Amino acid sequence: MTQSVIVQVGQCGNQIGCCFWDLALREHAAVNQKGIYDEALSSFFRNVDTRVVGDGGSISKGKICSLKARAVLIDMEEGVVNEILQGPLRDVFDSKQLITDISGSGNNWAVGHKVFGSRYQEQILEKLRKSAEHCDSLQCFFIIHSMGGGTGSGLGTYLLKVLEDEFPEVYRFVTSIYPSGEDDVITSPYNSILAMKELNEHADCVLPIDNQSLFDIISKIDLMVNSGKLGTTIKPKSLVTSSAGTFKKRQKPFDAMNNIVANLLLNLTSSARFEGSLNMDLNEISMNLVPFPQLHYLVSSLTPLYTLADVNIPPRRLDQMFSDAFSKDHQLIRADPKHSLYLACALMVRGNVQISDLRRNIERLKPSLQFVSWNQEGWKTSLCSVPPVGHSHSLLALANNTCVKPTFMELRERFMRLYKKKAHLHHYLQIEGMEESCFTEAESSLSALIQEYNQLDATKSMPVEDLPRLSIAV
Amino acid sequence: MSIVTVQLGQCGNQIGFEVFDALFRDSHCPQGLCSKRENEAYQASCKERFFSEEENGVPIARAVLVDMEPKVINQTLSKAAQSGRWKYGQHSCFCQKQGSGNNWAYGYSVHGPRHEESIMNLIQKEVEKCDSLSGFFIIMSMAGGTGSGLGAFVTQNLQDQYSHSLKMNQIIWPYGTGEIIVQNYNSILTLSHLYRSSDALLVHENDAVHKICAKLMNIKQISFSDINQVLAHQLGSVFQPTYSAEGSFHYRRNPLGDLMENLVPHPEFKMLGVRNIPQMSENSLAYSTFTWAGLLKHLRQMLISNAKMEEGIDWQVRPPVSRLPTLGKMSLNKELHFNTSIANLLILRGKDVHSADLGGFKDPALYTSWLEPVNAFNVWKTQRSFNKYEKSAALVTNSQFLVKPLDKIVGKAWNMFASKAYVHQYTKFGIEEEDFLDSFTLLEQVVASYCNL
Amino acid sequence: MGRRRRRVDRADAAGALPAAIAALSRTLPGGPSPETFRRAKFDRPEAAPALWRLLFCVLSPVPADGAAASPAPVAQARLVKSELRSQGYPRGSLARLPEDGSQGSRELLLALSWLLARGPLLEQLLAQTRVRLGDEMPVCECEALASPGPPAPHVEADGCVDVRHLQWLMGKLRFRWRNLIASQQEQCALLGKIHSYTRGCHSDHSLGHLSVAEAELLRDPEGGRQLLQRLESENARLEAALEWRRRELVFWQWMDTVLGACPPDASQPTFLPRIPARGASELELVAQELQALQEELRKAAEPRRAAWEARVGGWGPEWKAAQRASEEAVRQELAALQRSWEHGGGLAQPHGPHRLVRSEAGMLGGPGLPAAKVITVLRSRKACLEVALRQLQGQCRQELARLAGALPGFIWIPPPGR
Amino acid sequence: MLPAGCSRRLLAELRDALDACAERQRQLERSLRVSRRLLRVWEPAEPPAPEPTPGPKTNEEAGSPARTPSPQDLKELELLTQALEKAVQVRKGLSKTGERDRASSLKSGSVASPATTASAPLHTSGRGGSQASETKPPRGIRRTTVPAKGFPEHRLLSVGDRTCMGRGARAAKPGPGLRDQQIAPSAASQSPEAFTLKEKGILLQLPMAFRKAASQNSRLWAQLSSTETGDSMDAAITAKTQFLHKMQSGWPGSGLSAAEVEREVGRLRKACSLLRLRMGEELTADPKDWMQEYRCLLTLEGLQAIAGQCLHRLQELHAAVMGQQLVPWPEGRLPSAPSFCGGGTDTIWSPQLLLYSSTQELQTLASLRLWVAMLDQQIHLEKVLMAELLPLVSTQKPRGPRWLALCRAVHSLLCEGGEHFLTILRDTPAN
Repeated sequence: MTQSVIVQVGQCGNQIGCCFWDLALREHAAVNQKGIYDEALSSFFRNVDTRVVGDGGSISKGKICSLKARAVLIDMEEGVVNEILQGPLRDVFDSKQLITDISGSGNNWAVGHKVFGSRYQEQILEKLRKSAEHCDSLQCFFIIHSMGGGTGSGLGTYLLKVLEDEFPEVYRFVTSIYPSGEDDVITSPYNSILAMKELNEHADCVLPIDNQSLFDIISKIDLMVNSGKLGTTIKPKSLVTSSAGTFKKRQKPFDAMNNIVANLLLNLTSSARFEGSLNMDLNEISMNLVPFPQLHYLVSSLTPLYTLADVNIPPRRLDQMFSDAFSKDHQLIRADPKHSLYLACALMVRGNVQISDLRRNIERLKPSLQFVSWNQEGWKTSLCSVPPVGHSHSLLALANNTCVKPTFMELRERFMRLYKKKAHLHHYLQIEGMEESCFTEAESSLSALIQEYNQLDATKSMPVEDLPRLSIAV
Repeated sequence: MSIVTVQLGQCGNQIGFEVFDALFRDSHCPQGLCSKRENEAYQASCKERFFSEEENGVPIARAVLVDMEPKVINQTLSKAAQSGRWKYGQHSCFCQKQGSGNNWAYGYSVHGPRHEESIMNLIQKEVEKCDSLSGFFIIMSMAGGTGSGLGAFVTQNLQDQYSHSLKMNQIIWPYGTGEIIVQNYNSILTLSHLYRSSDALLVHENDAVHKICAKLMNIKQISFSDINQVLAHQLGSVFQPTYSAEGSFHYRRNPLGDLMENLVPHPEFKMLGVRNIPQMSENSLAYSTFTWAGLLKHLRQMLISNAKMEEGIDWQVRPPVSRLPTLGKMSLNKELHFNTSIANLLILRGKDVHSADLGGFKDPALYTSWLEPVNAFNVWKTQRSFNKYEKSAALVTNSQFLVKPLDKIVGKAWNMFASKAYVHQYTKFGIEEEDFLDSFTLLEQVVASYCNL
Repeated sequence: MGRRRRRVDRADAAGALPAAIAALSRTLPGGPSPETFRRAKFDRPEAAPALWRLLFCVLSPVPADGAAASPAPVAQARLVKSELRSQGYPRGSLARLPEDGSQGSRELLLALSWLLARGPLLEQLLAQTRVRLGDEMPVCECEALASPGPPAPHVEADGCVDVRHLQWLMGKLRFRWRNLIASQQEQCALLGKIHSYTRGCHSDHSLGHLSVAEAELLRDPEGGRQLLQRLESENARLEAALEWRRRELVFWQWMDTVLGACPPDASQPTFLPRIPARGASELELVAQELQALQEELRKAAEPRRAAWEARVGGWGPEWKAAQRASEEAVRQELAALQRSWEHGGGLAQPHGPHRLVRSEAGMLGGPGLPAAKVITVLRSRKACLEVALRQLQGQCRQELARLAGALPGFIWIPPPGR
Repeated sequence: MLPAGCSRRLLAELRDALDACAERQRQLERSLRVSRRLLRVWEPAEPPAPEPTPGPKTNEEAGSPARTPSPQDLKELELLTQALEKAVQVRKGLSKTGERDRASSLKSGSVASPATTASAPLHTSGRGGSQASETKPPRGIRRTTVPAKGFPEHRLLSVGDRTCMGRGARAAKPGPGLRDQQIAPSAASQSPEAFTLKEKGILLQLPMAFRKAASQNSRLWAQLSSTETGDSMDAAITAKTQFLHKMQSGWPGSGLSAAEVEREVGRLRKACSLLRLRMGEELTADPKDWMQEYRCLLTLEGLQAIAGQCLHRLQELHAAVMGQQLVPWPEGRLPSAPSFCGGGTDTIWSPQLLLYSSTQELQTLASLRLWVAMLDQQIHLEKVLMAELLPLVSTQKPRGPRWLALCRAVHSLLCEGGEHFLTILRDTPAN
């Protein structure tokens, strides 16, 4: 089995990462009852004999001794990382996996990218190499960062290039948190658009997520829980927003939101980690969902957001899970895939669901969805037999859909509004290596991407026609 | 004679297990409805073909398991071991850590050459265990990356190294509504490569088997294991022993060779399908009786109306009155109502099998103009009943049954190819646009040739 | 010794002819009564059916096992006539005999004697029906191709066939060969086992192990008894054949008198006027090949000759000697090449049936042909044939490519070569 | 559709080839069946037609009492009964003839019926019979009683004597330590245990009568093959020549028979392929100096001359065929015998030994033989197909779909060995 390394950058990245490790441990603890270090565990954790000095203590088989996360934690402030190291997850990490600074990036992409990028390149590379050495078959780097700030956005995208050069065979999946419209960081449009160019060029897959959508989902769940209608039947800790709870007394405001993202990553990798009748490895994601190298932005949705206590679900409720996955309300980015054009769609199912359930729902939903003319049956499916903790089943839908375009256009608008006034520009241009062309190039890169989506959208209303084929003489 | 099975990829390994289990269970079923002696001979014949004996008496499947990731193989091995009836050889699997990612090119151009030696060594070891090797049975899907890409690579290698041994590829045709997005690309690459290196392509369509599970077997929530069991039943009904000739009580020595000689001598027509009758859940079976006349009447109509199962047969379809050979590609938009055969092999198992009247299958109107029924139709029989069915019939057909699905796959792949979507994923591993074009050309020809019967 | 025998012969002179004829009839298949020969001398019709039958047995391409039912007299007579004719039998009278098999015993006796006189007929017949005790493998293809009997008569499909039908049959043929190879491999594996399991069991030290037939006679005593009977009757025939050799002189002297009693055979045979297309086209096929070959050689040689002449114009006499040496060497080389097909000489290729004996590596060296040697010969032969086949295919490819080139509007896409 | 003449010829050729293959397969199947049976368990007493596969299936199975025997079952049963009866008769007959000899030395070792010997203990004195036959003069072999008497007295040396078997060579002679068991087929209970060849094959021994007959057989064959000549034989050869001469008189023919034409054409065909091969070698060779260049030239010219001679010879044959209306390759005989191995013209009638060292070597040898035969046939078919099909392709006028279809099929048959096929695309995409 293969391994993945999580690279969490910046405040947001580290907070989400922290949630992820918490959930991952919980999930494996639920599945792995015997305490044996198995293949599934090995994909995100090393088993280390702590008595051995240095890091020669990796154990490949047998009892679990001490699990270490396959992770690299990077932040240019100390706060969040320190908090993690003092928290309940402290044993999962060791100091060799951390890179911190004290100055922070000041919400400036250029500081993160150019200044810290070159300053920490060697150090980062060394940590990455180390983490890679611990894997016998490294398949994927998951980068978690935000787009609006300075460190996650700037240094996070800098990292992408470093990874591409150093590990060209290893996939780079990026989970990017996009700023909402009323973001409190004034320069976030600049940072995002500069980061977008890097994502365009150096990522294999990007899972864009925006804070607003996460917030809306949480509000909705809260509403449902508090309305009392469902309250009595909801299983404790079955919420997609629940954290482990065992470690913490009170949740912080962002914790619920971060948990959703952490769940996304768990579900994304579950079919690669656990058994199932239709496996889906990580390398199948980009193979199936990325028809053209640039169009690698995947809109994701997780259902159900909660599960009723009654585990023996009748088919209708199972079908509801599939319907929800395509609704606007369940997307992790503000987008409406149903009214946009699908290039490709993956349904990753976990738990007690069979192929016939999957086929039935595809047939049922297909008429209401629009697919690009050359990919009318653009479905990728997987069945993993291990459900998420506390659930009987779950679905992660990944869509390569033109519905991401509005987010990008809005971003560009906000950028243009600032850029026309040249507001705050000097903060960037004073950094060595930054020039105005960086902005124009980033803008045209984004425009080109939007243009590609436009062209695809233009085909939406056209009738689907077969193209003339090779003509056989006889 | 023995057959060495090569199970490739998740699909191939899952099906392979069910096939061996079905074969073993049928041959050890005490309810063969025949004499003890005959049962023993049947068992021995089945065993020689598909199992070799280990010292402690547990039969070992003549199989090589290949996958590029370990999960499925581990699962398959332990399932077989748990059955306690038979098992896989201790050193007969090959797996790696990282799969082919649904990329045919990765399976064919990266995994293939990289692991060629190890895989071929495993196969050779299995071959050496056979006193006499009839050929290879290669189970794979054509949609994914390992089964399809590596499968095509391995088949080609078998063709090079064992040129005189027979190669039959059991291919799983993906769901029409898509299970893998690049399935049409992977499929055309697989099919075109196998057309060059394999002797026969035995095709099972997921959609058809799925429907059988739903309609005939009455399964509500259909799992892959259900689907694979139906498939294994169909394969078993073809490859379990039958008498070598009319009136003989020797079992056929080389079913693979005889089947191929009867069905796939023409290089342009290598696609085979299996139809079974009756097929039903064990519960219903207890309340049903059958006559040969009834079974064969239905089976014949299934053949000519291209129905995949007994339910929903179109009884309006009749053989054409006069069959003028046509030239020039027949329009596919025009419904191909009547399914013209090139050749058919009928396999009858069970009570009073000699009394079955086969006249309906010997009608020249069923066949292409250039083959007489005497050349185009064959029947195998045995009195020993199969898998608890007192009487059962299987039909292996080389006919137009697959033209439409094939044409669809080629068409969809062509549409995608015209927009250049996903092509970069293939060129990355050395499969160029030229290779795609070669594949399209070959398969368009196959479609045209089948249309022009 | 010779003198002593001659005296014995003379002493036996009176009984010598009957003894010779008796030996002959004991050797021949079916053991015709000696009386038949005597009657045939006087052209008595009652001897005719037996002789037709005998000649049929002798001439039939299928070894007469006796198992196969002999065909009707008319069919027998036809085959005898046509076979004799094709072998060049010189007397026309035979052709005029009625085909119901009722007459012509003297003519038939002459024919039989003609066959006997021409070559080792008896030996051939004995060899054909030989009891095979060992596991045999012919090391050349002479025998194998003669073995399948006359093809079963086919209901020839009237008129025309689709070329796809030919492709179908061609494919079928390929599968049959492959099945044959697979079966043959199995046979070898089983033989190998039987031989090694019975090592040391054979009384004949040069063999060492049992053959299938020998093991089978132990396993199935009933069959073994029959085998022994056949072996002994063969021994009797062999002894008769040896006796015939000693006594045949007197038979030939007698045949002189039979021939003398015949009316002269004046007319030329006038039967079987039809020439099947096959015979002539067979010749044409070879002729075409040879012509094509000659043409290719001419095309290759002529420009070389011209270039050569231009170059060596002024070379001196010392060159002449070398030139002569070369010419002589080439002449000898080509003569050897020519010999290889003319009289079967040159290539000392193993030939005929061989009994398989398993012998440990390194123990080889006894009397017998090592398999490795045969393998070498066969390998090179296979290579030759493959080259020849590829050449023919290449020739066809060129021809078709030429046709394709002359046809606009179409693109020919050959199957991708790997 | 191909023209009728062409169809007929090609069909006939292909069917001949198919039949020849099928016949070989049948022969092979037969001998395989015997070999396989040998390697299975040797039952002490097997029915006369011991088959691996089901025999009659009527009364054996209590599990299906409702089944009535089918006509096929009955037929099979009847055949079996007949075979049994026949076997019993043969045994009785044999034992009768054998009794006379046996009676003198053997009282209770009767083989007459199963009942009498079923419980009879093993008789070591049974050796008496075989010993007697052993000491008889060789002349005795021709006595008709021999087959019954001494046969098959040595089937399996008893296990207890295995130590004496140390060297296989010695086992040939039954020494004093060996007990020769009487195992008549009807007295199988004397050797009750079943065994396989693998376990006890090494203890098998051929019966004396058989050994004698076999050695006599090989001696006789050797004599027949020996070319020793005596005066009388010389005289016989002269007499035969004279006889042939007299027969020939009055026959005006050229002396070429159809069979000779066949042989001659076969020779020329072989010549042609050898010449072509030599030419290929010469054309691909890379002459290093002028001397080699010159030799190459001479060789090519020489080959050309030989080809000319062959062609001339062929024309003579053709004339002979036409002039005399000879019918080489009459219907019903394989015309495709191109093989003519070129091996020994001197005839050795008895089989020689072929020594192999491993199963693999034997397999290589066998498959090579088949390859060669197959290639021979392929080449022959290729030529026939070329002769029939190429003219069709190059002369047929209307170059429509039919012609294109023919081209495709012909290309596959002639250029790809029938295994692959080409595609013809229209240059302009259809609407």
